[in-house]
Amino acid sequence: MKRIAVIILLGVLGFFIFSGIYSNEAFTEFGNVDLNNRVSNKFITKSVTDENDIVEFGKSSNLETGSANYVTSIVVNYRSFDTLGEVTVLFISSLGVALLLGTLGGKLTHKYRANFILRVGAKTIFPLIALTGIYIFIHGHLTPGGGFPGGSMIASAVLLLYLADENFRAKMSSFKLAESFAGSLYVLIGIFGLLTSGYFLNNFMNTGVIGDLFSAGIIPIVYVLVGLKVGSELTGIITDFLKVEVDE
Amino acid sequence: MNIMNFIYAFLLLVFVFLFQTSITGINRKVMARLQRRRGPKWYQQFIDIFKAMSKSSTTHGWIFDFGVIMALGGIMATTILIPIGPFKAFADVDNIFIVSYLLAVGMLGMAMSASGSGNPWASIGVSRALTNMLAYDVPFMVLIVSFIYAFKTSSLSGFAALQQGAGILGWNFFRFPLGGIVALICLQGMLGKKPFDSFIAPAEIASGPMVEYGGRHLGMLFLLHEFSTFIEVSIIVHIFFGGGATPLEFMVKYALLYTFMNIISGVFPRFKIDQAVKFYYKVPLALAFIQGLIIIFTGLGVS
Amino acid sequence: MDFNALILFMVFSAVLSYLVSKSNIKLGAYSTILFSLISLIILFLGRNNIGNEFSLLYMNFRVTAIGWYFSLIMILIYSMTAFFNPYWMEKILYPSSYNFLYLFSLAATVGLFFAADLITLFIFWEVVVWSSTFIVPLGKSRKAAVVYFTISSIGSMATLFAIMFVYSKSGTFDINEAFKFLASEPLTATFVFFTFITAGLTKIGIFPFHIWLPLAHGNAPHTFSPVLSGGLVKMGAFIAYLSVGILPAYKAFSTSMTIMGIPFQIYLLMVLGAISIVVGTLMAIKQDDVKKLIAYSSVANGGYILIGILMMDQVTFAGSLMHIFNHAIASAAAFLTIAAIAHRTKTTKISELGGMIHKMPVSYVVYLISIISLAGIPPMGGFVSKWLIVQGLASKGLIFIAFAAFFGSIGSFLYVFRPLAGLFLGQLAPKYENIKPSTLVMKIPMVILASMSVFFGIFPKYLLETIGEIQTSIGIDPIMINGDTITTINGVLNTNKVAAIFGFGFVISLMIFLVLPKSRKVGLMDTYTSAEFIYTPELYHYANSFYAPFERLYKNHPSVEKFLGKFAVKTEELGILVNSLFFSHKPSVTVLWVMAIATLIFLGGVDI
Amino acid sequence: MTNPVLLIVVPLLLAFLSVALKNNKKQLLFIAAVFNVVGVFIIENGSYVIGGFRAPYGINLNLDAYSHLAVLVINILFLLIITMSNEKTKEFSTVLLVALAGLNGMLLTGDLFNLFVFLEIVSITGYILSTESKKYKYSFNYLILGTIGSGLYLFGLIILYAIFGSLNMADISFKMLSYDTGKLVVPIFLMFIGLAVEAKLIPFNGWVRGVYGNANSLIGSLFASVYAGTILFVFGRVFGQVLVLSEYLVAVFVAIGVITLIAGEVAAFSKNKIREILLFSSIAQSGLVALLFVTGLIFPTVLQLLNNIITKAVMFTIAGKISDDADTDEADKLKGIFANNKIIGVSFTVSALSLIGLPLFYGFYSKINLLLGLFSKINYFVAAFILLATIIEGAYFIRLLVKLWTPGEEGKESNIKFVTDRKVEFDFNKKVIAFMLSLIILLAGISPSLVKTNLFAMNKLLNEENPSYMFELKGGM
Amino acid sequence: MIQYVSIVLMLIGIYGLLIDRNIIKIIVALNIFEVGLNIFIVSVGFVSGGVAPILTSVNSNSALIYVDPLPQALVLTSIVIGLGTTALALAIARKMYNAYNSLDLDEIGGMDND
Repeated sequence: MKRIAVIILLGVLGFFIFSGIYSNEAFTEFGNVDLNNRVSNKFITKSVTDENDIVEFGKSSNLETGSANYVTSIVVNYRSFDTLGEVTVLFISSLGVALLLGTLGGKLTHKYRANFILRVGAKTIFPLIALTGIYIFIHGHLTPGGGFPGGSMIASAVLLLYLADENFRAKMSSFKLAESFAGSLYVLIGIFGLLTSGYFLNNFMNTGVIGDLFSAGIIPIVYVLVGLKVGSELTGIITDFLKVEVDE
Repeated sequence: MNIMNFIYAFLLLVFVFLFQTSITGINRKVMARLQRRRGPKWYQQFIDIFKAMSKSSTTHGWIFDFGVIMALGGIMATTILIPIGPFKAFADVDNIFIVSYLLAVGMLGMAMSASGSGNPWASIGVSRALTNMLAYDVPFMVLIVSFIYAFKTSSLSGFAALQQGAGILGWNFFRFPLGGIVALICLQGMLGKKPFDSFIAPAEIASGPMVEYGGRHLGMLFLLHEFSTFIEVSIIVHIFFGGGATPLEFMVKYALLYTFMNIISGVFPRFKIDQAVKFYYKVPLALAFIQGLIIIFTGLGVS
Repeated sequence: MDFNALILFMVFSAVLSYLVSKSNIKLGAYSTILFSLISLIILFLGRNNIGNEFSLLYMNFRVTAIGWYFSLIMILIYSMTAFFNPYWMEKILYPSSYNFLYLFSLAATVGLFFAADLITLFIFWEVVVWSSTFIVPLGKSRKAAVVYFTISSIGSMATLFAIMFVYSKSGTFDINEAFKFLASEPLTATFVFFTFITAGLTKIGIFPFHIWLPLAHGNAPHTFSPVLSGGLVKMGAFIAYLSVGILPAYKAFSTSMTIMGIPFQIYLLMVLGAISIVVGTLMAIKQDDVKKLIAYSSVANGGYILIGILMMDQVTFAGSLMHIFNHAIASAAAFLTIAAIAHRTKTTKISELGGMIHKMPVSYVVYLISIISLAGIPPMGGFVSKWLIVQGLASKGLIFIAFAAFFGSIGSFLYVFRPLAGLFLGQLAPKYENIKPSTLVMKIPMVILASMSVFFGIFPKYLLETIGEIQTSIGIDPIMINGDTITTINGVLNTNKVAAIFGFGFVISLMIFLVLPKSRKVGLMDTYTSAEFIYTPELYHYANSFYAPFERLYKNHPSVEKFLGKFAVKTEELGILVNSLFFSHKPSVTVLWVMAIATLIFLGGVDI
Repeated sequence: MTNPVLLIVVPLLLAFLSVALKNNKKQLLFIAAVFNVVGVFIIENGSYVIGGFRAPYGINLNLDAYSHLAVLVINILFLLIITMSNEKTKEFSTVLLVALAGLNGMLLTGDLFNLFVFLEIVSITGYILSTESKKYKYSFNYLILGTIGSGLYLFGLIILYAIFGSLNMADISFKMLSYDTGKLVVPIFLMFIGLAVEAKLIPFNGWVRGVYGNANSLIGSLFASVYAGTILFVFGRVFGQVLVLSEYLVAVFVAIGVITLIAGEVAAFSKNKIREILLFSSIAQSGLVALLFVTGLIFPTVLQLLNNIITKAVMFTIAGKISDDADTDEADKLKGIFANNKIIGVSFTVSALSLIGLPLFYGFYSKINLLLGLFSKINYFVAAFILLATIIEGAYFIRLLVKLWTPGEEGKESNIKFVTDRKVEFDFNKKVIAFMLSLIILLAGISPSLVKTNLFAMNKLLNEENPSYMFELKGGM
Repeated sequence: MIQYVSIVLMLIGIYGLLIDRNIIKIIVALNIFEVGLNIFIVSVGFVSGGVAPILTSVNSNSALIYVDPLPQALVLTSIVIGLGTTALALAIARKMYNAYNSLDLDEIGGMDND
């Protein structure tokens, strides 16, 4: 009975949300978006500060942002502040998990014994996954991906090790140090921008030619830091979750 | 206000004492005849008073004495305010409110003295007397207010003067019959006559407020009783029966009214105190309001 | 001396008194006497300040005749009561704060009466409320303070609404200017009139706001009850005065329906005043606690004051202003005597006391005079003021109001006599055999107040002349007084003559008493007991349910207290409902609310 | 140093560093708080873009009179609160640093999505802080509701983005002026839900009772004063200045505000525990502030908001400390607790009286101003409801104060012997700061011109009758 | 279509929040809600015929029609935030299980049973 009532309520609500959204002609229908009406228009032509008509891959240089990946240009340049916040969210969540679970002292014991293939395979595949992760965040400005996927990959590699070996323990202190270091550096880069050009998180480096690995100014640097930070934070979360309460 | 006023006042007091005590004596006789007794002599009341005064007495402390003095003093002061026909000891003091509030001093003094005796019976009597007062005074005062509104005066002689010259039908009692009935019912309460005499109630409480008195205290209280009776009946005579163009007219009216009230009292049983209150707030108060509204809104009987 | 200096001095003296009390509480208590007396003298001598205007911070003041009159009463009551403070210092939990709040609330009342704009008025109003709120719970009841504050804030919030409303319409806070526009807008004026006066009604204790008086007056520290009853209640009268005097009520309501020449809006409030008289009287009659009894008598007397002020005419208004003074001193004196008794006996219950007259004769006499004045019996001041009020009512033919007035005034004989008989007279309980009379310092204010009651009863002209000036200053005919003869349309009153006649009667009576044979003094237990032998004075004392037959008549009366109590319970229940409806440890409850509300709102706001 | 971004990033930097410098966490927190307090006096008004990209393309921070006042108050209060409850900050230093950054971010940001990010940061710090009481079910409730709320906010925001093509506050505000806002009921109300959950508006605030009701001195006062203050400032920014509301929505929001106000006061009236009384009072005040913001009143609302958060900082600290030490916060069991803690008692009393809005205290000034504002907008009914709420508020606060000050049985005189035997020792920091705050309340009440003219940002708010947010911001675009 | 589905997904998530008493299920429901939301965000930026917003040697020109990159950037943030809250929620859920020995909110008990 309760379920039916809830379904009816949500049905009605959904109906109103639909009609509220779609009865509004200004809400562009799916797929009919005209970017000229949106701020993204300028992100595509990278002409927020300087007017550019057309940006060409491998040719245009010294643009306001040098990332070939538009999403990355937004994430790390136009809306880099959001990303700093995002990193902070992750940081604070992992800190919260650590505060909640970090005091537990016990170890989670596997119900199974990892077999040989798993153990060896995991150890073999770990560097490959980690390397792929690093690749992804280094090439964040060129290809899909970036600091977050890369970092997650690194963390997943660590998770694999945990799954494979119940005695494995990540060295949390070094991860913490990395986390702290990466986060601080991100902020310091921002402050450096502030000091040199008056804008926090300003892209104070030469952005180079679009499409080059060494281009896009601070974007790769920031993405590397983000990758490191995300990797170590997620690792921290995983490690904390594997702790159990000690029986007294 | 000079020394002559005070001499007049003194003479007035003496006169009232003689007059009222005689009337009381006569009324005792009348009552006795009604009850088919012979009754005492008409001057028996004087004898009672002087006898009490000459006897020895006990006192329960200074408040017991002071209360009696204050009571009698207050009542006598009030008596001085009452005009007898056209005769007034002092001018401009026969205001009805002054009279009724000054009357309260005497009541309060007596009540204080009674309670000061330390006898709970006395206190009970006082409590009943005061309750009774709350019952009868309010309807009467409502009536008075409407009269003041109508006649633009609040002095007893003023009321009386307005009724004179038109014969018996000029009396307020006949011009405002409802009010007249209320006034008589209230007078019965003021006088403490049956059916509203439960605060003295000789048969029920040992002896009401007076239980502890004897000798000179009792004698003074007898005096007080005479004076207060005079005041209460006079008020009604002035307001409802046209007062008196001459002192004699006033005295005749007074004597008749007082006797009439006494006779009524002779044929009634007694209300319990709460019954009395209920009665007063049902019948006389309602009548008083009706009369008041008639006077204020229709002016019927005013001119 | 300028009055802004006076107000500053009073505030400063409050702080100083606090500091002095911190080092020596007794000294601090004496400092309250000193400071309030100094203020009284400054105020009294500073009468030539009337008409002056001055400002402090953002507050503006204007010294008016009526303000001066009210302040004088207030400081008088405070300074007289202050004489009792030294004896309660050990008994009060926070003596220094008490002293501070005592003087501080005094300063605030004076500020209130001199306020030139509505905001200043409201500020001081609320300051008095909260500063006195913190004194009340030092006494016997915590609940009293809460009820006091709540009822007061009902009033003050209504008044604040009116103030803001008037401001939004007239654009000024100045008391004299702000209300002017109402003269031509009867509907708005009705609204403003009723909301603005509410604070006054709550403070005077007009039905149905009267319930805080018995609680707060009855339970406040004994030294503060006189101030509450004699002093602070009168602030309400001031607001009532502003509502009919400054707010052009009669002018604004000139087109509305009238009852005996009184606009029905005002008549309605007069009916409330009348109800308060009746309710106050009936409730006072059945009280066993003297303080509560006097508190209910304040309710009844508040009714008189309100009615008189609302009449705003030559006679009744004068009577009302005079009654404010008379009631203040009489009620304060009565409370002070009770305090003096409580100081020795630790109780204020009539049924627990008796025969105090033999131990504290001065207190008795003072109490007697005050209650005679309260009941309006000549030759005390209360008589003159009640006489004026009754004359005024009669001249307008307001018989229903007059009925209440008479009921209250005769009923007052009943309730003033109850403590007289039960507490002062009757049998003295053996446990009080050895108590001492009140101290000299306590006697000073009691005697002063009592003699003032007598003095202004015999020579009311000193008061009525001032009142006449007030009446002239606000544009109504002053009360006619010639020598000591007060003349109204329907009658005259010469208090000297009445007093002289009373004295004459008394002298004759005394002489009669003295010539008659001496009597023998016997003990209180030596009485006629219908042949029973009784040895226990406590049992031989009639004080419990003194008016039992009469009380029985209305024992099942409907009660505002109960109603408000129920209301409070309902509010709490509503609060619990809010709790259980909205607050849970389950997210689903709130999410459901969110979704339901969203659905509801989209239902109304989305075009489909 | 004039760029307000430092108020956000310096605490953030120290937060990151504090992971490495474990032993000096507490000092870092203190340094950051002091830095921010000093900072708010140096920063200059204007629009600051991040990364050098002009608004509305880049994110900008907007420091106008309104947000300047907000950061000023919030940072000072933050510093005072962590100083007051110094002994409790160690464990949560990093969280508090992040919270400080997030709070400043919320107040300063000029971008609606950036606001969402900071809102999440602040919420998450809130979830973490709320676990301190070990009442996990309440933290869980808070987390779920907060997440749903911010999810709905984001939902609404994205719809707005789809319509207006921008996330920048000023840009959206500008575009909304020439738009029929009656069609935006769904997105705006969804955003409203998101903020209402955090702003404690009934019925979106099911988490409040569990979380506030069990918070200790540090966390309770942080929530009730700093967090609540920030979210309400942001609420005022978004719904009072940025979004153009249709009449329908204004009516709805005012109704919700009034319901919150009355229901909150009524619920507080029914409570006996100090913290619950205070939390329901906070709810009511939030309702009041929210409805005033929606009505379009800025200056008086800000005054009232300040009144609420300053007094709540004092009262929640005291209430939290009492319940920490005495193991209960039921007023009936704490009779006369102030008899032995007079300074604390006076501070608590002054705060409570100011909250009720009694004269001579700062609260009166704000109450008068808000009434003046409402009357000038002919909002008589709202004013009447506010006054009604004041009556209830007065009743329960006086009841509480009377209990805490004057112990005694009914019918007996208040006496020291009735004082509860539960002992609470207040440390020096709490005494000094609480007393100082109550002095400020008193001073501001006696001479409100201090607030009006001397508090620089206030003056500007007062001068602009209807401060139009977008025009001030256009410089950044 | 995908947009409609996303809204329905959100409603399903809310349905789960309303119905479920189990903490873990509530967290799952929350995640469903977030997924729906994220899909909605991305869908807002879709342009029919647009290409992924990355300049490559194939799509080497900014004059091409790209889908709106901004919602994609936003959704990245949203996802990460969702991840953070989920992690925290799970941590709290574990603590709750330890504290109350149950994952059922009804069994854990009401407001006033502390």
